[in-house]
Amino acid sequence: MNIPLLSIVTFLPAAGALLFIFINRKQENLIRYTALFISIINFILSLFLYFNFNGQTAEPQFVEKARWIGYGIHYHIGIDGISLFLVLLTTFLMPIVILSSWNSVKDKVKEYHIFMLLLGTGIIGVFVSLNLFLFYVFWEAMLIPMYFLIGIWGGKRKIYATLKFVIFTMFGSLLMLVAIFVLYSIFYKTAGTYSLNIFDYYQLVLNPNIQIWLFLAFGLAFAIKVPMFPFHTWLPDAHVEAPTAGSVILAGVLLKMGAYGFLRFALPLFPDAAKKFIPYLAVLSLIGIIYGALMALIQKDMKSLVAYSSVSHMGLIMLAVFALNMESLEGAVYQMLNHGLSTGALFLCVGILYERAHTRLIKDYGGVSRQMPVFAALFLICMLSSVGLPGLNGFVGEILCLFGIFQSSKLLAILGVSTIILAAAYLLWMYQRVMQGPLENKKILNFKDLSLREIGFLVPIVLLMFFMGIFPKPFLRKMDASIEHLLKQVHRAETYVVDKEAYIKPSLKISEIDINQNTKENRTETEDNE
Amino acid sequence: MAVFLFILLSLTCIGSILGMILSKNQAHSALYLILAFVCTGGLFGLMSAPFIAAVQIIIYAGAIMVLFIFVIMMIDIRKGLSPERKKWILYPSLGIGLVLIIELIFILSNTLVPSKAGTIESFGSPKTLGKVLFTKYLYPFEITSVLIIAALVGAIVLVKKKEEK
Amino acid sequence: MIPIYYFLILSAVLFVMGTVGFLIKKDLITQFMCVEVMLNAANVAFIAFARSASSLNGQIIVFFIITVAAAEAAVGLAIILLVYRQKKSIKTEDSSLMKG
Amino acid sequence: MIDIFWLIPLVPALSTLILAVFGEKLPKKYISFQACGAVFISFLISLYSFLGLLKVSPEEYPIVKNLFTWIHSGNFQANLSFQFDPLTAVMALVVTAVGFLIHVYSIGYMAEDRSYSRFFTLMNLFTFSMLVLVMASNLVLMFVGWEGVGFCSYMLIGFWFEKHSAANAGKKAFIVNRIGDAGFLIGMLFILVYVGSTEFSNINNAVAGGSLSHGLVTLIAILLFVGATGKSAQIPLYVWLPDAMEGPTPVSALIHAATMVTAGVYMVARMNIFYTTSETAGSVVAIIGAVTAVYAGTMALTQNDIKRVLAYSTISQIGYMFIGCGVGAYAAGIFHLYTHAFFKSLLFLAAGSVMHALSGELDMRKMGGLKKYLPYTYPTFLIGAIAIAGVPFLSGFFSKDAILTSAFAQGQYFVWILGILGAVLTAFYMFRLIFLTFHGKERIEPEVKKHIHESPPVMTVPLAVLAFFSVIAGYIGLPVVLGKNVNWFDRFLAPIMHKGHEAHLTIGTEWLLILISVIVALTGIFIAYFFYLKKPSVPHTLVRRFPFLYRLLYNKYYIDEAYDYLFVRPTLKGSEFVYDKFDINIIDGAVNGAASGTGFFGKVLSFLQTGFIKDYALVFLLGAVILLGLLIF
Repeated sequence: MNIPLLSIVTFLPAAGALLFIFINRKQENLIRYTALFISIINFILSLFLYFNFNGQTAEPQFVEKARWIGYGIHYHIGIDGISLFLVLLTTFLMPIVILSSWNSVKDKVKEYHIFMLLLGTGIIGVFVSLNLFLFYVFWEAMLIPMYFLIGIWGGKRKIYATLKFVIFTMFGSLLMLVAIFVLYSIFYKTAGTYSLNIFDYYQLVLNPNIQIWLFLAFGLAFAIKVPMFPFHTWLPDAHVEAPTAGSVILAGVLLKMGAYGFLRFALPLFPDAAKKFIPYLAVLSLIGIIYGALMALIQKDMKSLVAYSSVSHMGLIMLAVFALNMESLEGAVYQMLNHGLSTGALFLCVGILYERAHTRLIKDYGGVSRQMPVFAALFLICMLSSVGLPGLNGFVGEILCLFGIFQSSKLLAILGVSTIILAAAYLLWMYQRVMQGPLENKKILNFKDLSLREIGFLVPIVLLMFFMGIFPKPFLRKMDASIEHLLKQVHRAETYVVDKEAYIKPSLKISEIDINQNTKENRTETEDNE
Repeated sequence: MAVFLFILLSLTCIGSILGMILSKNQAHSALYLILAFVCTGGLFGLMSAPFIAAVQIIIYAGAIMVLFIFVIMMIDIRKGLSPERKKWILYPSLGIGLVLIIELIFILSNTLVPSKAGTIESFGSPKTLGKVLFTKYLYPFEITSVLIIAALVGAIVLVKKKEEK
Repeated sequence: MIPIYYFLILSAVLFVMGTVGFLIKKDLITQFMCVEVMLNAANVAFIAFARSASSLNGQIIVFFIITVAAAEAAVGLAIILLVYRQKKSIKTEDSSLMKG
Repeated sequence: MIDIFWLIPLVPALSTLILAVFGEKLPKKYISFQACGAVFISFLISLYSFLGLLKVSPEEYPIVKNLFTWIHSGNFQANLSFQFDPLTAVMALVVTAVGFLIHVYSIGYMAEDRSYSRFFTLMNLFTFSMLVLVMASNLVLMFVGWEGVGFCSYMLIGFWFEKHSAANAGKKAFIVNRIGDAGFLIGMLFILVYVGSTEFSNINNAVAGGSLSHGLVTLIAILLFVGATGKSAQIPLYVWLPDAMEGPTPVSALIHAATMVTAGVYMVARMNIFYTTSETAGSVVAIIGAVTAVYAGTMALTQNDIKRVLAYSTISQIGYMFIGCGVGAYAAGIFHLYTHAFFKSLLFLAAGSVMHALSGELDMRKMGGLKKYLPYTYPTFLIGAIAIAGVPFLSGFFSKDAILTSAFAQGQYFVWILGILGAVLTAFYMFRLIFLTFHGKERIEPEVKKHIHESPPVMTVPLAVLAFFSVIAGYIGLPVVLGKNVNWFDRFLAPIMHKGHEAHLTIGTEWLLILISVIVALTGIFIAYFFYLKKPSVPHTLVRRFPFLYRLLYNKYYIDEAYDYLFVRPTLKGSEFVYDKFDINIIDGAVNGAASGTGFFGKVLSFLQTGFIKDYALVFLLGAVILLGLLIF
C-alpha cells in the first residue's frame, strides 16, 4: 500500500488544527463541527489500520521512513500489536471528548479545539514513533496542549495544577533525555554509526551496571506518567482542575503512555536492570493498587475519587506488566484499553453532572437517578465496567492480569485481588451517595435527562464495553505476536557475558542497510559543511 | 599616498567617535558620528570596495543618521542631561575597555591573515558584487527585503499613538 | 598597498571605543549610536578580510549588515521613542522594570 | 432432543435486551407478558432437555455445547460453553419454574410501581445470570453468572433506591458478596495454574487423577467455600441477607430465598470432588453449615419483621444444605435446595401477600388474627410453614431428614446435634410467625384495617401452585428405609457426585432418626403454640428474666456493629488519616517543598537582577573579556 496511512492518521488532527486559521472565531459551531468531523474521519482512517493489520507478525507495520535531521534522527514510524490499540483508543476518544465539550466550553472555542487536535497528534505520535528522538519530541510536544487545556479551561486552582503536572512530567522526561543521549553515544561507540532507531538499540547488549542507571532514568519518566505510587500526587490535582475533556484524555490515554513506555523501552532495552528492579517496582505497584483504592474511598470530590481509582487501576496494570508473561502482558494491554474506556466514561459522567449542578462534591448530590434514569443506567454500566463485572470489558482484562500475576507471584496476586473488593466499595458508595437516596438538593429537580448529544457520546463507549467484554478475541489475537516477541526480548537478559572492555558482543548484527544509509548520510553532510 | 590617506581617515574617524562620546549634546554626537561613517566609507573605498563604500555613505551616513536626528528632535534634550547617578561605572568600563583592546591586539598579532595574490581588477566593483548578490545570495537578499518590510511595519505599529477610547 | 593589519587594528580600536562608549554614556540614543559604531568596526574587519582573501563573501556580509542595521535602527529608535513617551526620559537609569 | 438446551439462558437474555432498550416505552401488559413468557419458554426448554437427559446414558454426562472461545491468551482459556447434566437440570428447572411463578406473582405485586419495566428487566437479567451460573461448563463462565446474579441482587435490593436503607442494603450486599468473590477468584486462580483449565470435566479428572497435592485441594476447596459463604450468606459473611429484605418481596423470594443464595450450595456440589477428596474441607463446610443453621435460627427467634424472620430462616436452611454437602451427601443437599426453593419462595410470596393486604406493614406486632381476612394466603402460608418445620409427609421433612441422617451416618454427631437443635428452632420461629400473624388478637392499626384485602388471583394462583409443590416435591427423594430404589433423586444425581466412604445405618437406627426428627419438629410447633397462643405472657416473662440474652438476640449478636467497628470504620478513618498526613503532607509536601525551595533560591539570586541595562552590559562584557582571556592565554 502506498498511501502513508499511519502518517495521515498521526497528522490529520494537526492539519485540521491548521485549518482553523481560516475560520472566524465567532463561528463557534462551525469550529465544533469541523473538529468533530476531523476527529471522526481520523477514527475511521484508524479503523483501516486495524483491519489491515497483520496479527501474525511482531514486525512493526505501516512503517514509514524519511530522512529528517540526520545523525540518526529520522522520521520513522510504525505500529505493532501493542501500539495499534493505543492509537485506536486515542482516535476513538477524540470525537467523544470533542462532543462532550460542546456546551461546556464557551470561551476561546477556537483555541480549545486547536489544542485538542494538536493533543491528538501528539499522543498518536508518541505511540507510533520508532525513533527515540521522534518519540521524545512527541512526548514533550503533547505536554504543551495539555498544559493549556488545563491552564485555560480548568477549574479554580488550574494554574497550580497545570504547573504541577507539567513540571512533574518534565522532571522525569529530562532524565530520560539524558539517558537517550547516553544510549546514543554508546551506540556510536560500538557500532560506529549514529542511530536512534529503537530496533538497533534492541540489538545492543549493554553492561548491566550502565543498564541500571539508564533503566532508572527511563523508568522514572514512565513511572511519573503512569503514575506509580509515590509519584501520583499530580494526578488528582490535574484531574480535578482539568475540564472534562482534559480529564478524559488524561485518564484515557495519557496515563497509558507511561505503561507503554515500560513495554516499549524500559523493559526490552534494559532487560538485566529490569530483572533487578522488577521486585521493587511490583511492590510499588501493589501499594499503588491498595493505596489508590483506600484514598478513593474517602474522597469528597467525585473527580478526585475517579482519579485515585485510576491510580489503583494503573497499579494493577503495572503489576501485570512487571509479571512479564504472556497472559499478564495481554491482560495489561487489554486493561489499558478498558481503563481508558471506563475511567474516561466515568469522567464524562461526572462532567455531565457537573454541567448541570456546577459542583463536584459528592455531598451536593443525591437521588439523581429519579430525575435522570437513562443517565443512571449508563453511569451504572460505566461504573461496573470499572469494577470489573463479568460480561463487561473490565473483567476480561482483570482476570488475565490476575492470572498472569499469579503465575509470577502468588502473594502479589492474592493481595492484588483486594482490588475487586475495594473498587466495588468506593465506586458503589459514590454511586449510592450521588445517584440514590432521597432527593435532598432542590436543584436536582431541575436536572434534565441526557440530551441526544450526551447519549451520542456515552452509548458508543458503553457498546464497546459490552463488545470488549464478550468478544475480546479480535483484540487479543492482534497482539499475540507482538507480545510474544516482547517477552523474548525481555528474557534475553541471561545471555549477557560480562565483558568490561566492550559494551557489545562481537556477534552483534545491526541491520546492514541502516549502517550504509547512515554512513552515506554522514558523508553528504560533511560535504555540505565544506 | 594610500597609507597617508588611511592614516588621515582613520585618525579622523577615531577623533570624531571620541567627539561623539565626549559631547554632551546628542545632536552633536550624531553629527560626529556622521563624520565617522563618512571616514569609514572612505576606508572601504581604499580596500577596493567602492560599492560598499557608497552604500555605507548613503545608507549609514545618510538614511540611518537622519533617522537618529529626527528622533533627537522629537525628544526634549535637556532631560537627558541630568547628572548620572552611578558615576563609578566609568572606571570599570575604562578598565574593561583597556583589557579588551590588549586582548584584541594580542589576538590580531597572532592571527595569520589569508592572502591570495593576484587580485582581479574588477574586485568589489558593483558589477561583480551584483552578480554574486543575485545568484549565490539571492535568497538571503530576498529575505532581507522581507526583514526590512517587517521592520518598517514594526516601527510604525510601535510608534503609532493608540486611539483614545 | 596598506597592510591588512592596519585595518584590523583600526577595527579593534573602533570596537573598543564603541563598547566603552556604550558603558559610559547615559542616554539611550548615544548608547545606540555606540552600538552602530561597534557594528561598523565589524564591517571594517570584514572588508579587510575580504580584500586579503580575495573573496566577495566578506563584502556581501557587510552589505547585509548594513541592511540589518537599517532595520534595527528603525525599530530601535521607535522603541526609544516609546520609552520616552512613557517615562518622559531617555536615561537608562530611569528604566528598570526588569528588576527581579 | 437435548441439543437445544443452550437456548435456556439465551431466551431471558434476549428478553432483557429488548426490555432494557425499549422498556420505558412499552405498555405494562406487554412487558409482563414478555418477561413471564421468556422465563416460561426457558422452563419449557429445560423440561424438554431434562426429558432428553433421562434418555442419555450416564456415561455421556455432561453434555457440553461450546458456543465460542471467549477469552484466550497464552495458557488461559475460557470458553463460552454450557453444559447439561443432572445437577444442571435440577437447578435449571428450579430456577425457571420458581422464577416463572414469581414473575407471574410480580405482575400483581408490582402493578402500581412506576419503575415497572426496570423491575422486569432486572428480573429477566437475573434469571439469565442464574441460568448461566448453573449451566456454565467452566469456572470462569460460572463466575460470570456468579457476579451477574450478585449485580442483579444489588440492583433489586436497592430497587427503591430513594430509601437510604434500601440503597445501603444493596451496596452492602454487593460488597460483602465481593469479599466472598475474591476468595472464589483466588481459588479459581489456583485451579487455573495447577490444573491449567477451568472446564469442570478437566478439573474433575485432574483431582481424581491425583495431580494436585492434598493440601492444595484443601486450600482450593476452602477458598471456593469462602465464595460460597458470601453468596449463600453463611458465617461470617451472612450479614447482607437480612438487610437485603429491603428489596421488593418477589425479589426476596426469587433471589434471596429460592435461587441466588443457594448458588453457593450448587457450587460446592458442582466442585464436589474437592470436598470429597479433602475431608478437612468437607468438615469445614459441614461445621460452618451446622453452626450457621443454629446461629441464624436463634436470631430469627426475636425478630418482629416478618421478612427478616424468613431471611434468617433462609440462612439457617442453607446451613442445612451445607451440612449435606459437607458430609458428602451432595444429593441430599441439593434435594433440600430443591424443596427449599418451593416452600421458601412460597413463604416469601405469602408474606408479600400479607404485606400487600396490610399496605406494606411488616411488623408482626401490628398483625394478628389475619386468618379470616386472607382466605387464600393463610392456608398456603401454613403449608409452607409446615413444610419447612419438617412435619412428615411434606417436602421439607424428606430433605431435612436425608441431610441429618447422612450427617449421623458419617459420624458427624456434633453436626447432627446442631442440626436437630436447628430443627427445633425452625419449627418454633416459623409457628411463632404463623401464630403472631394469623392467629390471636388483632393488633392491626385502624387506618390499615380499612384497606385490608386479599390479593388478586395473579398473586394467589402462584401461591397455590407453590403450595402444591411444597407438599409433593419431596416424593421423588423418599428415605431409603421405605425401599431400596425409592430415592429416585439420589440415583439421578449419583453419576456426577463423587462418593466418599459409604456408611450404612441399620434400618432401626434410621427409623429412630426419623422419629427424632418428627418429635423435634412437633416439639418446636408445640412450644410456639404454648408461647404465643396459649400463654402469651410467657415470652414477656422470659424477656424480663434474661434481658441480656434477649437484647443480644434482638440485636443479632451485634455482629453488624462489630463489623462496622472492626473493619469499616478503621478502613475509613485510617484512609482519611493517611490521606491527610501522608498523601497531602508528606508526598505532596515533598513535591510542593521542592517547588517552593526552588522559588526561594530564585528569590535569593534575584538581587543580582538590578534592572539596569548598564549593569547587565558591564557584567556581560566582563564575562566576554574573561572568556576571551582564557581562550588566548
